[in-house]
Amino acid sequence: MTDPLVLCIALPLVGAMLVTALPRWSVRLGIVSALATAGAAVALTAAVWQQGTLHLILGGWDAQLAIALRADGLATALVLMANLVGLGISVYATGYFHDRLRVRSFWPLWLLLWAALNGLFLAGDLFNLYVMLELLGIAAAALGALTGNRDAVAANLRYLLVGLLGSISYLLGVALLYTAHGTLDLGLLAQRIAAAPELFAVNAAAMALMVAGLALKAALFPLHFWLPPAHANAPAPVSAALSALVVKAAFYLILRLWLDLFWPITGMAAAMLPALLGAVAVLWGSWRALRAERLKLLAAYSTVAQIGYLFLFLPLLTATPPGPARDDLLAALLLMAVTHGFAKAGFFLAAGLVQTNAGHDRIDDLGGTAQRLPATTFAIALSGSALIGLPPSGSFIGKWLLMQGAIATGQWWWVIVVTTGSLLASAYVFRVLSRAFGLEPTPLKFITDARAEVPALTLALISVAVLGLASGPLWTLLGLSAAGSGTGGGV
Amino acid sequence: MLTAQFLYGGAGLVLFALGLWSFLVHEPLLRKIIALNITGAGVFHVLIAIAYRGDVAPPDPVPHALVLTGIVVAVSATALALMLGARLQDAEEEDRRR
Amino acid sequence: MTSMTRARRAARSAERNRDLSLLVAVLLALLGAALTVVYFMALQAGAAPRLADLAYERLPGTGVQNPVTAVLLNYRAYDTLMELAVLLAALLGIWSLGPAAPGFQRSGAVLAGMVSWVVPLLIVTGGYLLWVGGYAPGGAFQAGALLGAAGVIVRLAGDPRAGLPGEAAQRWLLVAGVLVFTLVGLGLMVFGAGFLTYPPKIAKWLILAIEMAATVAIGVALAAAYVGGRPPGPQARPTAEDEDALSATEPAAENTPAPSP
Amino acid sequence: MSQLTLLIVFDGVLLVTLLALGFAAVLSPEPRRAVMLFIAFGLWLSLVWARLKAPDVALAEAAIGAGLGGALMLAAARRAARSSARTDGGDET
Repeated sequence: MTDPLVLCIALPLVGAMLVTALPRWSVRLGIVSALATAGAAVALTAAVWQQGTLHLILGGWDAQLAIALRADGLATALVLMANLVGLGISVYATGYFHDRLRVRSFWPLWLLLWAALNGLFLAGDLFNLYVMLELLGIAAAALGALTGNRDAVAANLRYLLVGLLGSISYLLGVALLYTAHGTLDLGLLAQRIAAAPELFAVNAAAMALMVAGLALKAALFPLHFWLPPAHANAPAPVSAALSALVVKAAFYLILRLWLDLFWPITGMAAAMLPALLGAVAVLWGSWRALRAERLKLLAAYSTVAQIGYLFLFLPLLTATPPGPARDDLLAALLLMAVTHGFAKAGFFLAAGLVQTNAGHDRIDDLGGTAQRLPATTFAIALSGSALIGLPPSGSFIGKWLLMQGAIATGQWWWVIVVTTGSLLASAYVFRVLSRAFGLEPTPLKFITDARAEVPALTLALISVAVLGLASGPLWTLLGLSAAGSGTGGGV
Repeated sequence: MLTAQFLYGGAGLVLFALGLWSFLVHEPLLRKIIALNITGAGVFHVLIAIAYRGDVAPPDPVPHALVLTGIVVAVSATALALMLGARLQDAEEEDRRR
Repeated sequence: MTSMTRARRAARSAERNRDLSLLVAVLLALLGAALTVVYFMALQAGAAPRLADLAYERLPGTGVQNPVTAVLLNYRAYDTLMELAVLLAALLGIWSLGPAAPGFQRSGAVLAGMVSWVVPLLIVTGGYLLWVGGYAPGGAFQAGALLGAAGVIVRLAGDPRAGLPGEAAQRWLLVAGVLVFTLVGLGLMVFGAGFLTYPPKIAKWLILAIEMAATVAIGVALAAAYVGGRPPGPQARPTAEDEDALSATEPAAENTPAPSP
Repeated sequence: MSQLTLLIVFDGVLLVTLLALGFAAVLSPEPRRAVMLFIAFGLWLSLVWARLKAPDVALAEAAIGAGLGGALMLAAARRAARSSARTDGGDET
């Protein structure tokens, strides 16, 4: 018997070990591990699709004593996104790194990061989540510093320290919850929190500590200060992983805690604070992206803004009673997170290509890029339109439902934030494109590098076309998870 | 509840706040790292305190195991942060010499 | 002149910093007080035995008698597996920064003399702790830490590699912990028991095997982290050069082409 | 009763010393001294944990937290001292 739930974590882990032990074959072993891991993620998705939420208690002990893994629709959708993006990044990385030291350092750390991501999405235990957060943070900081230049090392050292602070804060929250409720299992804890309204102060304090620590890792304004330099200075495939996946993992955990664990104690006031910060993040991040001088810095600030959108959903989810309207909101949230994952990864990979070919990524000097790198420019345009939220993209539907929910719950002011953010986003994307299409005298020389261009283009295409035109399955995946835990119905 | 649990756990919370303060106000990397380690030690101390169940009952082994895990994680992070700091220092010296 | 203004500016910023740090201190004191109140309430919530009773109740089926080892390597073995991965990730991060900087002077005779008996003692104690961890305080982490400490002492005594083997062998030793752990887990899953679900009959031996691999991995990782960079490979850097790098300690930086007056 | 008082005094001394070492380590601006105090703090912490019947953790904290963590920090402090001496020398020329 093999369980895709376990394989999603164990395969990249074994891959990381083999790559570490046999550095000479790191690229070949690395790409095999990437394929195997992505395969496990697809198998997991298929299993959740057919059977609903999967739940596994490791070690065969009582649920309290052991660690549980679980995959519901939300987790599975994110695992699938992370693993497809991960596969794209892996293919891209085979051609990106040339220095032997970099190649040998990248693959094991990247596979460890991947294992941590899958582990985090699938974990059902608060302390196990802490370990995953630490693995994620350490591997991410090490990868970000891989270029070895001063700015990258400084930025990622700061990222590491900030991340550690965040996880310590999270751990204190876990300690408080264990003190009061005597369990670390997410499911059991949810029941006990719901059953003990008299412990409101304890639960609220634990929640504040955990959410604050995670908001630091998710770069919620004003705790985003570490993100732009860390993401802009990392090697392109690493930037893609950090911006598209790692930050999202921290947000996912906030959402998980908010919806599953602390639902009974979160009122409108509690949801308003992160949403207000998210709104500022949307405006501030988009504005800074517009003003950025470098392409990768622009993408990093755009991540700050895009994470902000996700926090806007919290008060809407709080105000909407359970039912189809709330399901739509949840699906929209997921759609925006997943779309951003694909789009930002595609954007960063394309930006990396521009950088390696031009020797720089200064936006004002991008003239002629469209002529030299047509496919890459197309990838930037596609992912850019997904970042804006133009029609066929997944984020168009997401934003649409977000605004619909805002109006339905009488919180019309978020509509202004979303519209302004989208306008700013179109401004920064078009700024890049207008420079890239600039009609400067350029030597007409096509550069094609399939290994690098195909992943960038594919990820960008998924964000625009696949997720927008065929977003139905996402609803089914989420619906299935609801049916699995509630009425127990099938397809 | 035991008085010892409250006293020792309270000391852990003091250490948490102390480390947090030092992390926020002190600039040098080594001081920040010491601060983080003390913050972490504070949280570990809370866990060890709640595991203690008096002289008769044996202590709860689960928090003990969590703290053991946490100690190894903390030392790993410390090692990486220190080496990144050393690398940064080298790079800065190189820049200055140029 | 410049030093004067610099000093004045430093004094002013120090003053500002003092105000700020005082403000932060007050805020954090409030946070600490609030947390203490909350902690008091949490203690009174009456979750008293928490997992303790259950952990002791299930102990006979775990294959070990030390409850902490039972939690680490059986109930919550998955945490421990990932924690070994954390240690490895940190070390790989250190290695990615480049080769270790030589910068250690040869130790005096006292330390060298000490090494000859402290290091074997540490290794033997480590082995003892590993064995005893099944039923008494001790286990893979403590044993691994002692091995790491032995490496630190060897490094302090002047061995640039801290007594570790060459890079290729070191890599295998480093991954041993996670690899054995995961493969045991996957093996159990393939044979139908479930990932990291030890059949009680062989639990003791599986745990011991995992612990042995983990001890080696932890010891090597900690010692290698202290070395602080990729090990100087035998072919990359001949021994004679090694010796040179080692004897040129402090003034090494001044040797680089810098315009000397 | 007197035994209880004694125990409380004992606990009090343990905790006050622990906190004092923590404060001293955090407040010391000189790197090497701060690290030394941090190591002392870690060793004392392991003593406190032994008192709380956590010998496994105490052993690990003494060996890993205070021991190896301290050794790593000492090396960093030494490096910092060496580098600041070097840059001071550079300023004079």
